[in-house]
Amino acid sequence: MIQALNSAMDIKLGQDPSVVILGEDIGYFGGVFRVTDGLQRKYGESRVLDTPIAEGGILAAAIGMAVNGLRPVAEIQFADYIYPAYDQIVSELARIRYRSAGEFYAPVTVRTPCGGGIRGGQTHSQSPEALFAHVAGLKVVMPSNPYDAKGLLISAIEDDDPVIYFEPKRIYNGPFDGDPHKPAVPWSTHPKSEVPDGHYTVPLGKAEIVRAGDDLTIVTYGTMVHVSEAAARGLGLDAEIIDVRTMVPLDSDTICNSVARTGRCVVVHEATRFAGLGAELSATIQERCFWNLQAPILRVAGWDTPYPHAFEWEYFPGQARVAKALKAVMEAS
Amino acid sequence: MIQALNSAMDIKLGQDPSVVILGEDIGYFGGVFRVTDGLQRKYGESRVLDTPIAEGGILAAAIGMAVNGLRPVAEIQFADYIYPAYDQIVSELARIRYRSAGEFYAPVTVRTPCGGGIRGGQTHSQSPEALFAHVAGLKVVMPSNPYDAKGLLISAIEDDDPVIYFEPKRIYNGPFDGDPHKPAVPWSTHPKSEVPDGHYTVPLGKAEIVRAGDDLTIVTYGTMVHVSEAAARGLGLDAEIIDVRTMVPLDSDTICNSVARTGRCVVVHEATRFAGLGAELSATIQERCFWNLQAPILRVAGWDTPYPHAFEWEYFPGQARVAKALKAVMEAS
Amino acid sequence: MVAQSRLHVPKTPARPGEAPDFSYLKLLPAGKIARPEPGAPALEIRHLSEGLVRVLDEEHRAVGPWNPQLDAETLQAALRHMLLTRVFDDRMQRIQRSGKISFYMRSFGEEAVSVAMAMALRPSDMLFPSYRNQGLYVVRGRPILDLMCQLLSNTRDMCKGRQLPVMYHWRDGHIFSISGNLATQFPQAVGWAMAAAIKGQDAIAVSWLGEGSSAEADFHHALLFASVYKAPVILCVVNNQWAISTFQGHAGGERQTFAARGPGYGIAGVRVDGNDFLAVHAVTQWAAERARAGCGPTLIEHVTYRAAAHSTSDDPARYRPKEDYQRFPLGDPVDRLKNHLITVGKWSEERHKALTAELEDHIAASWKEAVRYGTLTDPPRLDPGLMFEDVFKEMPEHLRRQEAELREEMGGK
Amino acid sequence: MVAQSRLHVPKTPARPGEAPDFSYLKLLPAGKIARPEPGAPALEIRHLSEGLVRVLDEEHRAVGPWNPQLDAETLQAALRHMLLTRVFDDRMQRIQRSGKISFYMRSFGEEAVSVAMAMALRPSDMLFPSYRNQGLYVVRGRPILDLMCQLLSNTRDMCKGRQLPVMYHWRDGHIFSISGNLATQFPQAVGWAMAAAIKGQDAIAVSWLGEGSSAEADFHHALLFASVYKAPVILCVVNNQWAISTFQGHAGGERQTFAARGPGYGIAGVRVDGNDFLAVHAVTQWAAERARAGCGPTLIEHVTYRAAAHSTSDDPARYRPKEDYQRFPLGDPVDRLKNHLITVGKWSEERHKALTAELEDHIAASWKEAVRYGTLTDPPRLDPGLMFEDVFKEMPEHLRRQEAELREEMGGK
Ligand SMILES: Cc1ncc(C[n+]2csc(CCOP(=O)(O)OP(=O)(O)O)c2C)c(N)n1
Ligand SMILES: Cc1ncc(C[n+]2csc(CCOP(=O)(O)OP(=O)(O)O)c2C)c(N)n1
Ligand SMILES: [Mg+2]
Ligand SMILES: [Mg+2]
Repeated sequence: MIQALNSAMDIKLGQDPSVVILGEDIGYFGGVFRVTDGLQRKYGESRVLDTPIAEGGILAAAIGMAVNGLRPVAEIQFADYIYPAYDQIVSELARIRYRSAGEFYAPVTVRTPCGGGIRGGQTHSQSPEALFAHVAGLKVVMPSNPYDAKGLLISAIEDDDPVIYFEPKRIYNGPFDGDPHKPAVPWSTHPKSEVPDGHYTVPLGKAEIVRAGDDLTIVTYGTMVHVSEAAARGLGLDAEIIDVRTMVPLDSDTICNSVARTGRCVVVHEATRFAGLGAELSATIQERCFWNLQAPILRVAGWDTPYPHAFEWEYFPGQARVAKALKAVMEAS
Repeated sequence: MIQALNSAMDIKLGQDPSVVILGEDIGYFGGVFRVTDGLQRKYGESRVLDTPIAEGGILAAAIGMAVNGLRPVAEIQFADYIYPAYDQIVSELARIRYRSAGEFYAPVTVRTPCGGGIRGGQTHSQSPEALFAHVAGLKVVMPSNPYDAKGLLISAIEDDDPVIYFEPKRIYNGPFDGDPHKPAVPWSTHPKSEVPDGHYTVPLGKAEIVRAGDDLTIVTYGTMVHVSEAAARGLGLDAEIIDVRTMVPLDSDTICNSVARTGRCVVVHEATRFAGLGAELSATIQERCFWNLQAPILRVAGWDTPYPHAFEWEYFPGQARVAKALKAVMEAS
Repeated sequence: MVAQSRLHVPKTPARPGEAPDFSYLKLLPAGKIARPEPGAPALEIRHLSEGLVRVLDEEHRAVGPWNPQLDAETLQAALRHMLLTRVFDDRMQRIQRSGKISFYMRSFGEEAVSVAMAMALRPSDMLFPSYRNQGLYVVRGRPILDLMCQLLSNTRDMCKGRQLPVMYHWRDGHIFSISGNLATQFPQAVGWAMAAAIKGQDAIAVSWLGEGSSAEADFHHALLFASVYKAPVILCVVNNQWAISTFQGHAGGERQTFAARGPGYGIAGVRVDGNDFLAVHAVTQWAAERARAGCGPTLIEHVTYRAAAHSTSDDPARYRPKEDYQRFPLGDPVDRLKNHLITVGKWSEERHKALTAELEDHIAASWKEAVRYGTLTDPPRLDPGLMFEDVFKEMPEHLRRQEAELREEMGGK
Repeated sequence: MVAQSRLHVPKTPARPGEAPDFSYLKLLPAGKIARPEPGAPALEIRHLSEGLVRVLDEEHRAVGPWNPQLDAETLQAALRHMLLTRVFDDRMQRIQRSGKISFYMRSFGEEAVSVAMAMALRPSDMLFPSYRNQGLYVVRGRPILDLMCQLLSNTRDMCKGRQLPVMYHWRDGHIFSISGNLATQFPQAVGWAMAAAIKGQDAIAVSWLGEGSSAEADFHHALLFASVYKAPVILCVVNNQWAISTFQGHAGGERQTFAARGPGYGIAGVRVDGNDFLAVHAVTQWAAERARAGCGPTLIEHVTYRAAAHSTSDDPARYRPKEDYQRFPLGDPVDRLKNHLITVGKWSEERHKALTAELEDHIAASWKEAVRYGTLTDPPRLDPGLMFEDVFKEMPEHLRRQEAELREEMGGK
């Protein structure tokens, strides 16, 4: 996935002179997760900028650059550190087109690694997507595999609206089924690791049915796509698994059509449960599929606590937690 | 309501030498909404502090003061301006007790006026409660009348956990049924405007059934309590109306017991709909009351746009929008 | 507890009932401060950040090394711009009370800041204003009619009804959209200037905020990024002494000038008499030349006074003395330029009266036309469906659904 | 586009493959800088913010007006504290590779900053550290065993398993909880100090952050609030030249010292040789006396070097030259104090060897005991139910439900 993301930026930097990249340690060093490795050497210090450690300043500068015709891709080193930039994102980035009636707009892409599973503790593990999905004017994206990662990032950079692009860091180097005791598997073992070298896009606003099935619908995204697949497999369920991919704008038709058909649904994400994106997914599905539902829609999520260092795997919604919900939804009647 | 809030702070400043109040224009001037009027004259410049215009600095200072044994009440002049303080609230205030295993904690109350209906446009009208409700470690409160306002604010100040206290500014001076063309009514016309002079509390974490009824349950808070009552009355419905009052921790038992009984539910708030608190309420109720539901739970909320100056009343979820949902839920079968 | 308190609280020199007191203001006579080369190293010209650049002296003459030597036509044009701004402000203030517009903010007493700077800059320079820079639109020639339509949120509103009055924008005039959130534009201007440097443009960026707003984090981000990347930008703190009810001491002005923050970050700082058109013009030229030459950013502090209420929602009688503006040591920017022109024989009371009358007529006529396009209370009215546009470039499904719901709610309108 | 770019990008003096280059460092010989009264007005002592306070000269003698005149016992205790800190760091660094702890950060090369300051302050002064201030706990006497148990997230972990290694806290030792979010502690320390002033306490607050972190908004909030309310606080920028891979020029160090930000806000700034125990001790005493006397805050810039990797997740060979620390002009803080003591006849290589061996044994013994309380990989283990405590003072219903769910998930454990 790291190479796929790097390739997306490499291609856009090469194709479009207005694309610039900025962030902490992203230039000479290539980023703490190496996602921007080699780009400064290739495109120079004026297009791949190391910045001061000021997330608020990074976003403000990116907005100003965008207003002057550039297409900045800003990296926030960890999603847990995006809050100092929250005002510039919520009060400015999200609303410049609106308040200027379209005269000004800021096509900024904000890339940031999210999620746990790397022993990062409470400040290197957060999944704050809901805090952006609630804000009108932002597109919110999270890929679950290398192919989508590259295609969605290219779409995000080419999009004229601001995009908050979350990268589940636990699956940077390979898919993860939720069992930390198994040896790590590389992406090469996964079909979606086939990434074309050149330019291609995966459209924003389209969910993907990663597995068709009839028993129930699992709506999820990011790392949890893989955990959900494993959990359903483990129970021998013929689950339809939908990777949301773009949270805003949400592809509610793909989701609701599936649930209307299966009549059963579990929503899965890693973020804390209360007022998380799962609540929106559950509420929307319930409104539109109520008469088809044969069981309550259940949510599987992280607990409503900070992400604790020593209890990472008790916090993480692993296969056991997902399986319990799947069983409950299948048995309900 | 303004006098009730002022009285709550006056009483706590008088009772407890550790209580201090800080914010922009709150001291000599008494606040742009006069909520802190007279307090600096009475308690001095060291306990009622005018601050620089730096919401992030205000919160950080309040946290430091709290760690040194004070009980700061910080005012953010408008909820729309709370984002510069978001990092100190989310990354610090919410987690100091947790990360220090209880050795340190910061009993800070953050007061801030929210909501529209005063022609404030996109930056004086927001209702960002969901952005705080999703964050583990924060209590989130919004009163709908003077009696609760005083009792809840005293509880918030006395609480040893951080509380984000939202004040629906449209009902500062009187209840509002959603019709801007009617002459404004003063609080004196409302039963809940009877506010005892002395110390009393309304407990955090307890919703209130403001009207008992059998037809359906309306779950709401803040200004929308009044709009919902009027809408139900207008339709001659025997609605049970629940004022959430405390969003975190949520009194889900009171809510779910009601819906389990009525079998029908509409959730109403002014904030934008997508991933708003209404989504959490709907999802929770659906999970716990699924087998009792005779109709889908519907949400009534502000649109998923910024709050537009000229279209304030088309944005605001008034009686028409609420009534439409009530009808739909009653007719569904 | 208060008894034993040792907390220092900034002093406010005078409150209602007390006599205005400006003894705290560090002043210098006109012409006293040297004018270094615009390329001078920031740390060698710190005196500029703690002194006060002034050109107009007590006898209304232009004196000293900062005298921009502008011809009479230019100064007459400047006077016209400042006067138009003021007449416009006055009229809108009065009209707001009628309820036809919901809110207004005047720049009364600060007209020289915007007018002199806009005149000293190039039309292609990008401006990131606060809500108190009306003069910029006037100088750059935006028809008053357009501004009025914005104030009215009417069918010709440039903001399509979405913004509070005064929150203008003008892409073709190179003026950015005003935010209701203080200070956010400051670091954005730096980012714009960084992009200009990256693209090799000649244009520079200029931004303004109030001294109270300089407390916000964005002020720090702006100075820091401007310093690190030597961005071609001019950053202005308009120190009008008040932030609503709060005196500038609460923003740090009690200990040090605001311009002195610049040298702290290694960038040039200049403190200027903000009510002296000639001084502001000269300092702007100097800073613009510095920025364009790649010698880096400048932080300018304009010492001026908020002569009016903060906004139509504010009543200064609650927190500051009456007659304060009349006693402000730096006088009134319009009067001072007018007196200078009269002193040099290029203006007269008669011409001034005539100009004022002409401008008042212009404003009255513009208003007459503006209200024909609707007011907040009277038709014609913008289509509320506009509320759902421009949230995104293309309207997504969920907003199309919501627009349909609204139209149904409005009875299929 | 790159071709025509005029954007200034701060220079990094040397990268891998190049020879270390410290020519950018503005230095001064020891003893050369005057020591004003601690009560001196901030703007009259700016030279302190752009100079460099040093006491130990090239011959390892203590010279000049800042010499704190400490007795041999104190200096020997200091050496012991610094050495213990270093030996502890080294051992934990090696152990992290074994997987028993997940992560570690050393303060190697910066020991004098924490040790000298902690020794110059009163035990009741409240400390708001960054993650590179291990010496504070050592001086204040927190048993190494307790720190190790935190690193191990074991059954004796002061953080109950919730925090990354190194994110200590110690209420009874008056040391605040460390945040993973940079700079947030800086303005909190100012708030604590404001409360101290309000309550009339004698204690002052002290906070530290790295030069890279000084770019965050919280740095500005801290200086501004400290200036406005004259808070009794000492704010320290530990300029160890690097922020992970990023050179201090990217934080503004190319244009001006970090200490000079102080005078920009009207508060005292002092730049000190951070590897000179005596200089740091003297400057701390000066600033503490100033704060306690109500003369206001001080911003101290410690010029030092991050001798080790940023953390166990980092490899500096990727971005800076090898052997750089050996060439750092300010040397090594432990060696310098040791050589000073030897020069004045109060220490010897033998005693140093013996002390080192003693401390290594102490660390080894503490580790032996610490692992008995469990490690990240081996039992005993904390009850995961602790995850749900301290989110709030009392556990609310929804967390009780979630804890029950978890216990079921864990098979009723
Ligand atoms: C982030 C933010 N905080 C608070 C406010 C409320 N507010 C609007 S104007 C103002 C005072 C600003 O004073 P100053 O910066 O000096 O500008 P002036 O009005 O004097 O021109 C305040 C506090 C706001 N608009 N945005
Ligand atoms: C708000 C925030 N942004 C980014 C990070 C990631 N990060 C951790 S340490 C570090 C470098 C800090 O450098 P400096 O402040 O100089 O301290 P040093 O490590 O040199 O002691 C960064 C960028 C963070 N922890 N918090
Ligand atoms: Mg002002
Ligand atoms: Mg550093």
